[in-house]
This record gives sequence, structure tokens and C-alpha cells, in this order.
Amino acid sequence: MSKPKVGFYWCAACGGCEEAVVDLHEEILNVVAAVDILFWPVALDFKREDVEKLHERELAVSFINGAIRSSEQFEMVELLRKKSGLLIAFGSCSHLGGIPGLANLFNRESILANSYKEAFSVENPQGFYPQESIQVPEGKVTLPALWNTVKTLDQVIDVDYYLPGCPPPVELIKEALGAILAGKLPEKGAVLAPDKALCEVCPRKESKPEKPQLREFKRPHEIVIDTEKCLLAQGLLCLGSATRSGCGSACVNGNMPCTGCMGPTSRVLDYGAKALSAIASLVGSNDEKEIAAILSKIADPTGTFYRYSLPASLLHRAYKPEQGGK
Amino acid sequence: MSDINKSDNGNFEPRIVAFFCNWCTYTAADLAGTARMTYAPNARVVRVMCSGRLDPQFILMALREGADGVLIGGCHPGDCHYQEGNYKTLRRFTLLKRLLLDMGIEDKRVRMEWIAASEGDRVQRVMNEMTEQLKKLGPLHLEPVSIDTIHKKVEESVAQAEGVKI
Amino acid sequence: MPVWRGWDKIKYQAQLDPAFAEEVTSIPGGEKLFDCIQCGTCSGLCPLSPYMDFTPRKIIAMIRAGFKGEVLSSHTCWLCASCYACTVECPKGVKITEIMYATKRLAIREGVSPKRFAIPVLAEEFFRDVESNGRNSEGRLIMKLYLKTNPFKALKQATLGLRLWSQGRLGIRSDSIKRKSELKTLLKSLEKERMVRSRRETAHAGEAK
Amino acid sequence: MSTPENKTNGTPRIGVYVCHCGINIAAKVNVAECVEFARSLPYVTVAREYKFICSDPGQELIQQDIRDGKIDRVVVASCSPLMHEATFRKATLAGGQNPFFFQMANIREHVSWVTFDKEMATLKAKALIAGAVMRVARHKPLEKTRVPVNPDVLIVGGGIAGIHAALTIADSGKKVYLVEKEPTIGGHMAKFDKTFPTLDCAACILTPKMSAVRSHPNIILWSYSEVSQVDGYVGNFKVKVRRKPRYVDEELCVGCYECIEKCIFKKAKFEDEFNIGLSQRKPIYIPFPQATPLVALIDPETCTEFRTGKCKKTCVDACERKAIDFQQKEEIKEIDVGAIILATGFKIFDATRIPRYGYGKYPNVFTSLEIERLVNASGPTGGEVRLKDGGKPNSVGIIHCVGSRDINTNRYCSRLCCMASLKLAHLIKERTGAEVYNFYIDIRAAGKGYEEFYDKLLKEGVHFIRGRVAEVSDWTMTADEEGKLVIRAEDTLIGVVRRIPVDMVVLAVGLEPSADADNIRRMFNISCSYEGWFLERHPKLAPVSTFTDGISLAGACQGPKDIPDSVAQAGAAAAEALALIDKGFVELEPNTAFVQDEFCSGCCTCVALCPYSAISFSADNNRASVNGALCKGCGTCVAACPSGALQQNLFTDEQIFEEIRGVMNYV
Amino acid sequence: MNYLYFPGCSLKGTGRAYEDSILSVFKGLQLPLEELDDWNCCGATSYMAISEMKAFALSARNLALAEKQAHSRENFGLVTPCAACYLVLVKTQKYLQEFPDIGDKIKTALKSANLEYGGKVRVRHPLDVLANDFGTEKLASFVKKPLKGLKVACYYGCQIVRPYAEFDDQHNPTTMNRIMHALGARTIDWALKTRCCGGSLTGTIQEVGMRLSYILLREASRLGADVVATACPLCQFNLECYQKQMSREFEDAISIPVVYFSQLVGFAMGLPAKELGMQRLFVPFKFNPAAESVKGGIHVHS
Repeated sequence: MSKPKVGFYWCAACGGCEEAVVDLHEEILNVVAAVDILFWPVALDFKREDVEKLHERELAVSFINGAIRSSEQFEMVELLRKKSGLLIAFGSCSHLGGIPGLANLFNRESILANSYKEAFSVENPQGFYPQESIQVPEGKVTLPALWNTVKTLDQVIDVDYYLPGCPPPVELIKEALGAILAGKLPEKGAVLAPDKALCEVCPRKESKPEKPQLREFKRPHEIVIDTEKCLLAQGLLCLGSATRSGCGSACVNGNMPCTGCMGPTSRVLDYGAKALSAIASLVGSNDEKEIAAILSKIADPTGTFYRYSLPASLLHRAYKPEQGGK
Repeated sequence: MSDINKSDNGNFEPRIVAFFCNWCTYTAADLAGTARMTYAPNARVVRVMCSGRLDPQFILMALREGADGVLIGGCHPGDCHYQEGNYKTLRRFTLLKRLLLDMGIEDKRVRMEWIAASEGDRVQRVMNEMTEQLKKLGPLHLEPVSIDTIHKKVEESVAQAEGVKI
Repeated sequence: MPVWRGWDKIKYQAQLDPAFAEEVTSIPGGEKLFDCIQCGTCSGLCPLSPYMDFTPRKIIAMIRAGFKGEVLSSHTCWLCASCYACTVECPKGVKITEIMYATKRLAIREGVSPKRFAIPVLAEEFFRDVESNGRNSEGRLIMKLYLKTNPFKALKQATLGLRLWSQGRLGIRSDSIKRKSELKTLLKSLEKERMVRSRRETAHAGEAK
Repeated sequence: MSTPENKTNGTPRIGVYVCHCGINIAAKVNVAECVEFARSLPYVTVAREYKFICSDPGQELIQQDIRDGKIDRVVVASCSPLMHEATFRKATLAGGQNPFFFQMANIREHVSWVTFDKEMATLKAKALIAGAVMRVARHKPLEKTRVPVNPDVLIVGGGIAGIHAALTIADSGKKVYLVEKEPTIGGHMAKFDKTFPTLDCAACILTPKMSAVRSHPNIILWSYSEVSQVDGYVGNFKVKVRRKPRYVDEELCVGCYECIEKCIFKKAKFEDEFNIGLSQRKPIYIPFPQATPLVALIDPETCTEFRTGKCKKTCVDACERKAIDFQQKEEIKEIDVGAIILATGFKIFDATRIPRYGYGKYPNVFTSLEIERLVNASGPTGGEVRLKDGGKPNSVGIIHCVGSRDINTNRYCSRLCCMASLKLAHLIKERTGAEVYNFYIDIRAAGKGYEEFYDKLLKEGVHFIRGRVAEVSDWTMTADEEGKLVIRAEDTLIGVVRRIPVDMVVLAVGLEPSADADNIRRMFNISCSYEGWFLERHPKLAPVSTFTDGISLAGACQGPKDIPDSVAQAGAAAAEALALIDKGFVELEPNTAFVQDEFCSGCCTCVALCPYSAISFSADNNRASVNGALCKGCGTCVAACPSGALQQNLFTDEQIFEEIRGVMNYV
Repeated sequence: MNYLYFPGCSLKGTGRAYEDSILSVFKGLQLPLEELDDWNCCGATSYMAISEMKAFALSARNLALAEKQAHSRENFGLVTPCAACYLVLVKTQKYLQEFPDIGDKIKTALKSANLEYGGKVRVRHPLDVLANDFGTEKLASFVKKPLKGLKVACYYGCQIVRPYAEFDDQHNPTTMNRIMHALGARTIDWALKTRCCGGSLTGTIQEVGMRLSYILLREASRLGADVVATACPLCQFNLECYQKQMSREFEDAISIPVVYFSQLVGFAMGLPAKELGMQRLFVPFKFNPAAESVKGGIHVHS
């Protein structure tokens, strides 16, 4: 019996997820031993037509990282969906939209204008813009179209499982691969990570106050962070209470507050709204003005609470009229 | 969705989801009824025991499901049936408001009002006022999230992008 | 008047103008006309009510009932000195002074303000003076007023006028502002508005009947 | 409790019942269209309309459908759940289904009664029905818990209402704590001379009841005391009462007046509160001869011993029973009660707020309460109506509606001032023979025998002038006005302004919520009206209940009331308390919060938010847990739980999400 | 605090003495007053009777001019001594806010004349400025000739206290009394201090208007006042200038000086009579502190 065939693909993402695969180190040899990597553009020279030639569902499993932002990405994941038995959203970007998803606070026009015209570092006196198709002597040349908004993977195709994290922790990847190979997968649509919040496993949980009251919010560079004490209790906006565990507490161990890359637990629809609710509820004041003053220290609530999940949020994107909303 | 509600012409009837606390605002709305105070029929009331139960997700969900506005009604500060629930709502609302503004949801679309059990007239006023304001603002068309329903839109946007040539 | 002519005093519903009350409630300040409980606080406080043909309370009742002709031709509103005593004490928040102003304006518009009665004349003279000069000069105003209403009185008042003049308290010379055209444009722009509105109102009133 | 098991299996089968409520709903909402619409909704297997679903046959309709196995969940679209939720839950239970498989859509108070346009009303009704259907599909079976009721009752306020309620309950053999903040019970009624319209003597009917309170074995009377804290819930309130020091031992004092006689102050020189400053008292005093308890007290503000510490303390020597105790301290009593009746009364309107009536400026302008003391035989003048200089008035003007029916003060009608004014007019005329003028806007004499009393006054020659007084002043226009107070008003029936000179002006002041009403309502967690009167649960059908179970209202704390009405309401409040006690238990709403252990990460966000300390965190298993008996079901913790591990029965995230989807998605 | 000054038509005519004394007193107290440039009629009482909207427009022009002239000055007031002007200016502000319809119309009208009003002007009565901004204690320190023994009937009239003013109690105003006490004078406590003087009726239906003024003078004199102090040009005119005619109409003729409160302030400050417009009075005001008044009077407080 031949080995199951596996594909990896990279959409709107930073490349960190590909690194995560490499982070398997020698384990990757076990992976290679167990499966045939058929398609992995970042490492192997495969072309789209190679995928097109595959039979339907010939790939046992495809791992797709990155959010969906362009027509090309959409076409590729649509194609991979057809050719794959299992399709796994790999990492925060494909899971929830990720950091690239913050682009949903703007629209295509303003992003293009910024990148090609307005940004401080741009030198473009003729005002060249990327073109989606152009007539050259040799013929018509086309480029993928940039969409107006960033989408999560499951907003464009059917997704079987999710591997959360920015990037997904090696442990989770190993477990997921193991489960796939063993055919011991949970119900479709599951996130392949523990379903409890990070506080459960936080090394600092002993020091979390039983009745936390937040009187002041601070940013990490503003204070000397105690390496033992609950970060929230120190005034840092640690989102561990709202974030799925399974990351190995990497940030907290690194003396940095959790920023929420693993996304919400299964009972929460909108990560940002829920995290915001938890944090705001703990503000230690009942005075309207004082509440506003305390909360004003949270510099960018949208960017903070939706750092990894804006496209997956209920609102999905900003709707400012000047950005083509409403 | 009915076209009576969502038409872009002058007859636009905004749809409001109103979350009222059982003890003050819901009772006030009952009182407005008993007193036969007619007001704009645009809000659909969802009763919660305390405004403190309001998860910001509910507000976003209402907008996502097609509401043009969300009204939150709770007891006056200091009058909460559960002592302090309304203060907690206030805390969340203060922060949520900033987030909503970032997301382009206008200030007047999501409104919080303290309405005591005796203030039936205030229910009437707030309902009328908010309906008027939303009529001025127009419908809040949130873009559908899933690709199935937006496939066409994506194509349009591509076509549109092709039109944007410099 | 013979006793048997009493039937004359009956007011038939057909003689009343049911739209009159609405006309008054539609002016800013007239909103609370229907809140009146006829307690008489206004008339009791009014230093001028003894001289009025109908007390302010009665005027309110008459407006509500549609006694348009009687109200607009009555002297009451012209005796109102706008001291606002009624307005601040009214237990129902009826802005009686504003209603008096409204009846003054309606009376002038309908041309039924009392003839040769000094006050509307004063108002109109004042209005004209200001319209053209931007300011009024009391001396000229009073002189014109007496000439229009009661020239004999002007003579009677001459001593007072002379004395005022001698103490530098009466200017006969007309005072005016510098940028008259600015003022004219300002007031003109409202006239257009008013004409459109009054046409609309007339049309509306026609419908009501 | 015999709650049946969850009898649903698989997909919910929902019955929707749309009520006509006679024409209350049907006149505005197209009921048939709503039923048709309901049929199109998911899970709905039965949809019916009925004239009055709350009626027996209406409820039977629901029960039969459940019994027939057609439905397992119920939606009734009718009035407010605050009105009939309990009724239909019972009906659902009677049909053999869990009572919480029920949801109500409020299409009367929130739709038909408040919507002008029929089409819009129908549309809104449909939305609410869809919301209820979607929600009830997610309901889970729940059970109410039963808690025993403490049989003791607390009554706050010892006026006629509090007294009557206390005696009623005590007579049934239950224990009553009666807490009064003044040194004596009796309230305002104790200050009156005669009562309208029968003119029987207030003291003659009140004092026997006051002594009955004092001697009743089941009543614990704490006068000069205030409630300082209330915790708990219906059937199980925990109350703290602050007993202010009287500096006279209540058990020892026999009210013999010896100490007062021997006080170093030979003459009384301090304002007598009971007589509203119309007479004086000493630093040690008994408010009035029939005071209950008849115990002296010392006012530390005026007592020389308290002020200087150098008094000869003649009072101490005079007291044979050694009752005087300068060291007495404030005492906090903690009691457990099952029911509470608030009878905290009212205060009279402060007439200085209407400067043009001259109260506080002209000495001979009195309030009606002051006149009550003047006409009272045991009052400061022995019942003689006297001017400030001791003279007899020849003419008296009584001004009605002072501080009532006026947007500048109070909008409401104080209800009893008309009759009180008529009574005072009669008494003044009887005692002095003076000409009495009543200035009124409307005479409100709607009560048994009240109109007849008005007739009597008209016959007695009391003048009635219909016109609200513009001003009371001392500026004169004619010789006969010199030295008098001139009342200026329009006689609206004649249509002229009149100036009437009088010697004495009586201001029939209105009633206002007592000064501490706001504190009281916060402490007892009840609502109040815009003006500050305590709010009843329903203006018609639950006029003595409040929105807080176990707390009822009696007397004028709920709104201006005369004596018969206060007493009637006190009786009703007592009956309500007794009904609760006799039942012996209360069933608590099961809408409590609960932790799903398998999801809780022990983040403690919830713990800080609970005002009732119902959530505790255990470090052992790193979980929070909710004590169902303490949880009152606000859901604040649930909204904040960052991982969705906390949920609230009847208000789970899922249920609310579905309701939102329901009200938005189907119309 | 910076002050612009809106005189209004009357202060340039019958109320000259009011202007004289206000300007002198403010100068003496080092509160510079700068006259509003090209101000126009406020649109008061009579004008309001013809067209309310135009009256608002007139007022709004003044307010717009004031805002422009006060440009960049943070905290400024438009001092308006005339009661009628004061009322109309304040009323206009209230109406522009309360009735968006009117606000919009006036805005458009102003725009057509290249004017704009942003709602920043605070209309102030000199009584308000002296009692509340400057303060009576400070004022007392400027007094050189205390009015000891002088009994003043403070007459506020109607329009500075009703219905819009906020600087004093509508029912029982006291600012002028406090100012008089600061000058060392005594004031009578009378019921008529805000009762109407008859306003413009004295000129139109003299029989009625004069009677109203007469009632006021009669009561002031009955209570033993030496002088009536006023804060409105029309009140002063009505109460003072018709005293001769009153003596023909009514039996108990009254002759009592009627001055502007500002004249008394200036007098106590020791400013020359001429600068206070004293020579313009019909009934001369004389006061000799030595001859303390001992006239009866029941309701006197110091």
C-alpha cells in the first residue's frame, strides 16, 4: 500500500507556519517516512498543473496556512479542496484571519494607495499601480486580483480541521499528524487543541488574584515585568483567560502577556468581543468617567482584541463609508 | 428578509434589537403598553434578567443578523436589581463603543439607556428618537461573511478592480 | 339690549374655527396650550389682566374652543407687557407670553388688530424703523406714534418730550448702523422663507376646512 | 417536586398559541396571519389562535396538545411574561411537560398597545414569535428549588399603616418586628385632631391601636430605630436594625415625667418637633402624652451634659428607677425575617419652595399640618386657632394644591388635601367664627361620604373661590387691606381678579416621598416612580406587592393616601405576608448560573463580579463553582466568562443567540 | 473675563444716564467695556410682535458680531444693561438650541449675509457681572462714600429675572440687594420688586401703564424707601418721568428719586455726579450720610 499523499500550501501569511513544519526537526523524517509530500511550493518545485492532474481526493490531507486575500489564493484552495480528502486550516491566519486579517480595518483602495503612493518610503513619481492585466507586445499578461477583504479559509471553502496558533505549536502538529495517521480524528470542524483557556495551565496561576480588579492598564515596555506574578494582575492586557491553551504558554514563559493567537474556545463565537467583555468587566470602578479613563489606557482595542481574528469576527471588517462599507 | 424593512428608498424602516433588563426597562416598556403610548414599532425586545447579562457578542450578533441598531436598556446607576450589574454593562459598553467606532458602526446605532420601571414615557421617547436617527443613518448593510453568499460579490469586486486602471 | 335677544349670545359650533388651536400650538412655545387646566394663576398674577377684555386664562380657553375672531380682535394680547410672570408660574408649563406674541402676530397677519389702538401701531412703526436703519430712535418713534393715533396727545406730551430733550435723553435724529445692506440681506432671506411657509399654511388651512 | 422528566426525544416539536386577548391584541395584530407564519417556522408542529389563552379552555388547548403528543414545547404569544408566565408554565406542567419548555412572546404590551400601524404591528408580533420559537427549541428542562420561609415579619414604619399591618399579623400568631425611626409610633395621624369626613377624633381611634402594639406579645416594637442593612431574599431576609440611643433605658422608664420636671432647664426652649416648632420642649422630653412607647429621651444636641459635661444632672436624681443612662450606645440588632412590609409614609411639601405664597416670610402663613396642631385640643394652643401674635383671625384663606398639580413642584394630585382643607375650614369656622375662603382648582371629593361633607361646608357658609392663588402679599391698595395678608387670585367662575384681605393663610401642602425614601428603596432593592413613590408590582392587580418578592407596601410610601386607604392597603400587605408565611416555602426561579467544569480554566474573572459572593474558586481543582442558593440569576458573570464555561439557566448564550436570530431572520 | 458691551437703542436715548453710569463704574472698577461694533436693534418686545423669526435674526446678528469681535478671546461676556435686550438675546440663544428648525433657518439667513454664530456668547447683565464675577466684597473695597442710612427699594422689573435669566432667583432675586448692601445701604423687603412697571404701555395706553408705575412708587414710599434703584432703562423712565403726571391723576402724589443701580454704585465709589448722568434725572437724588433716615418701615433688614 502506498503512503498517504500530503500537500502544503501557503496563502496570505508571513511564512512562519512553513517554519513550524521545519521546526519538527528530526521528527520530519518520521513524517516523510509515513507520508509522501506531494505538493509543498515553499520547498519543492511543484506547479499548479501538477495538482490539477491529480485525481479528486488523491491527496489524503492538505495543510493550508495563511488567510485568503487574492483570487489566486482562492483558486488554489478551491482546487486543493477538490483534490484533498482532508483539508486542514493551519495556523491563525487560515483559522481566524490572523495578523493579515487586520487589513480588514481598511479596504483595497486605501491599502494600495498607501503601499504604492502615500507611504513615506515610496518613490513612485509616475504613480504606477499594480495592474491585473496589461497588454504587452508578447500578449496579455494577468496578475491575481487583490480582494477587498481578507477571508478566513473556512469563509471560502469547506474546512475539516483547524490547527490554531501563530504558528501552530510543534506539539499540536505532531499530535494532529498522529491522529490523522491513526485515523483517530474528532468530529469534523474541531480545533485540534485543548478546549480550555490558557489560565488552566498558566505557570503563574497561583499568583492570580481571586477577585481581580483592574485599575490601570500598562503596555509591556512601560514596566519592569515581574517574572512570577500573574501578568493581568500587573496591569498587562494578558488575554490568556480568553485564549485556547495548547501553545505551551510560550509567551507567558517568555515574560510576555498572551495576545490570543490560539483563538477562542469552542463555546465562544467572537473572540474579540468575549475577551473585551472579560477585561472590561474587571475594571475596578463604577464611575462613568473613571471607567472611561481607565479603559482609555487600552491604546487600540480593536487591534488588541482582534489581533488574530478580525476576519472571523461577527463584524468581519470595518464598514467605514470611505472604505466602501455600507 | 422582508423587503418592507430593508429597502433603500425613503420608506426605510430600520430594525432594532433591544436588550432590556427584566426589572427596569422591560417593566417600563410594559408600562408604556399599559398606558397605550404608541411609539415606533422598529425594535424587537429580547429580555434578559439584568443588563449585566449582556455579552458584547449579543450586540455584534444582532448587527450581524441584520439589525440596523441595538438598544440596551438597564436600570439607572445605583438602582440595579442585582446591585451592580448595570455598572458592569457600562464598563463593557464603554470599551465596546470604541471598538464599534473603529469598525465603522456609527455612534448612534448602538445605544445604552438607563430607563427605570416607571419611565414608560422614556421608552417611548427613546424608541422614537432612535428610529428617527437610524432612518437618517440608513440601513447597515453588513457584508455577508461566507463565500457561498458572496461569491458573486467577489466576482464583482474583481471586475471592479479591473476597471480601476491608472 | 332687549332681554329676548339672548339667543344672539349662543355660540354655534359652526361659527367657531376648529383649526385655530392647532395654528397656535404649532408655534414654538405654543405646544402646551392643551395642558391648561384653567386654574387662573396667569390672570391672577398678570398686573394687566384687570384692563383686558378677556383674562389670559379665558383667552387660552377661547383659543382651544376656536373663538378665533374674538381672540384676534380682543385687546388682551396688546395689553400684555411681556413680563413673563404668568409663564414662569404656570403649573402646567403653558408659555402664555409666547401665546400672546403669537396672537399678536396672527392678528396683524389677518389684519384684525384693533384700529387706532396705539400698541399695534407702535409695533409696526418700530418694525419699520429697525428694518430700514437697524436701530430705533425713541424720539422719532413716539412722535410718529402720536401723530398716527392721537395728535392731541402729542401736544399733551410735548412738555415731557422737551424736558427729556433738554436733559439729553431724547434723540430725534435717526440713528442707524453702518452695514445696512448686511442687515437687509439677512432679513430678506427670511422673507422668502416666510412667504413659502405662509402659502403652505394657507393651503393647509384650506384643506382643514 | 413532581417535575416530569424531559420527555423530548430528538427534534423539538413546538406548539405556538397566539392570543387575541379579546380585541386587545386582535385589533392591531392580524392573529390569523401570525398563526400562518408560526406554522412556517422550524420545529413548529402546531399553531393555533384563541380568544383568551389564559382562560381555562385556552390552557386546556395547550395541555391537550402536549398530551396528544403533538408538541413538547410551548410558545404563547400574548401579554407580558411579567403578567402570565407563571400561568402558562403551570399549564405546560399540567399537560405533562417540564414547565421550562415554555416561552412567551409579548405581543400585547410591546406590540398591540404601543403600535399605531396594523401592518407594522403584525410584523413585529411575527418577529417576537419567531424569537420565542427559536429560543424555546434550545430550552432545557429545569427544576425549581424550594426554600423554607422564616415566619417572622418586619414592618418598617409605625404610622397608621404600619400599626394596622403589625396588629393584623401579630393577631394571627406571627411574630412582628415593628421598626420606627421616630421616638414614638403614630406617624402623621397622631398629630391630627379630627379626621374627615366623619370628624371623629384622631386620637380616640389611634391611641388604642398604639397601646395594643405596645402590649401585644407578638410585636417587638423598636422605636427610634432604623433599618441599616438588608440581605437575603424572599422567605429568608437578614436585616440589621440600628437602635439609636435615647439615653433613657426603655425597660426601666415608666414615663412619669419626673426627670422632665426636674431638668435644669426650668422653661422649655427648644423647638418641639412633634408640634412642628409651634411650641417648645426641654432637652429631655416625651414627644406627646400618648407617645408609644411612653419613654423619655434626651436630645444630645441641646442637653447641657452632652454639650459641656458639666450639668448637675438633676434628671438622674429625679428618676427613682435609675433609667437615665448617659453612656447608652447605639445598638445593632440582627434579625431574620421571611417577609417585609414597608410603611415608611411621606413628608409634607416644603412651602418655602413657592415664595409667592409667603410661607416663612409672613408669620401668619401656616401649613395645613401646623393648623392641625393648632386645632388639636392637646396641641400647643389647646385647640385654639391663633395668629402668631395670639390674636384671633377674623378671616382665613385656605389655598389648595400647594406643591401639587404643578410642574414646577409636583405634577401629581396629592389626593387628600381637598378633604383636609374642607375639614380645616370647618374646624376653623367652628372655633373662630371667621370667614373662611377656599381657593381651589377642582374639589376632589371622591370617597365615601366626602361629597356629602363638601355639601355640608357649602351650607355652613364657607366661601369657595375657583382659582389658583397668584400671590399672598402685604402690599396694599385699599384701607381695609392695611395690616392684612392679601390673597390675589382670579375668580375663574366670574372671570375677574379678586384681592381678598385675610388675617391668616393656610397652605394645603401636598405630600412628597419621605426624605429617606431613596435610601430605603435602595436598601430594600425596590423601584420607585418618577416622583420617588415606591413602585407597586402592578398598578391595578398587585398594588401592594413590589418587584422584589417578599416585600410589600402599605400606606403613603406608595403614593398619597388618606387614612382609610392606608389602613385598607396595610391589611392587604399583611394578608400578602401571611399568605407567604403560611405557605411555608418559596420556590426559587431556576435561572441561576452554573459552571461547566470541563471548560473552566480557573481564571477567576467571574469571582470578582458576583455581588452576592455566590461564586467561589477552589484552588484544589482550579475551578470556580456557583452556589445556587446564593445566585440570584443576573448573569453578569456569564457575560464576562472569557471561555464560555459559565452559563445561565434559561439564559444560555445559545438561547439568546437563537432568540436574536429568531427576531431578525424570519421577517 | 473680557467684556463686550451691547448698549441697545434705549441707552443711547432715554437711558443715557444708564450708559453714563455703567461706563464710568466699569471703568472705575477696572473692568474695561468695549462697545460692540455696528450693533443693531435687539429685536425686542414690539419687534417680536410682528415677526419672531426676524427678531431672532436681529439678535443673532448681534451675537454673531460679538463672537467675531471677541475672536480668540477665551472667556468673554456680552454685557447688556437693557432688560429687554438682555431677554431677547438670551431667548434667541435658547430658541436656536431648543428648536432646530429655527436654528437652521437663522443659520441660513446669517450665512446669506456672510455671518456665522457658533453659540459661544455669554449674555451678561451688569448686575450679574458685579455681583457674581467681580464680587460684592471686592466692590465694597471700592466704596469711598458709603450709603449708610440710605434705604433703597431695589426694583428688578420683570425681564432680567424672567423667564430665561439664570444669574438670580426668578421669584426672589437678590443680586441688587447684595450690591446695595456692599455700598453700605439698607434695602426694603417688598413684594413688588419684580412686578411689571407697565413697560411700553406707559407710552401707548398711558392710563394703564402709569397706574402700574404708580402702584410701585406708592408701595416703595409706604415702606419708607428713600430711593428706587432700577436696572432697566424703561423701568427707570416709567417710574421717574411720569411722577408729575401721576400727581395730577392720583390723590396721594409721590415724589421719590428713581435712579439706576449703577448710579448708586458710582455715587458710593465717589465718582463725579456728572459722569454718572445724575444731571439727567427729573427727580434729583440727594444723599447726606449724616442725616440718617429714620422713616418708618416694617420690613427692613440691613
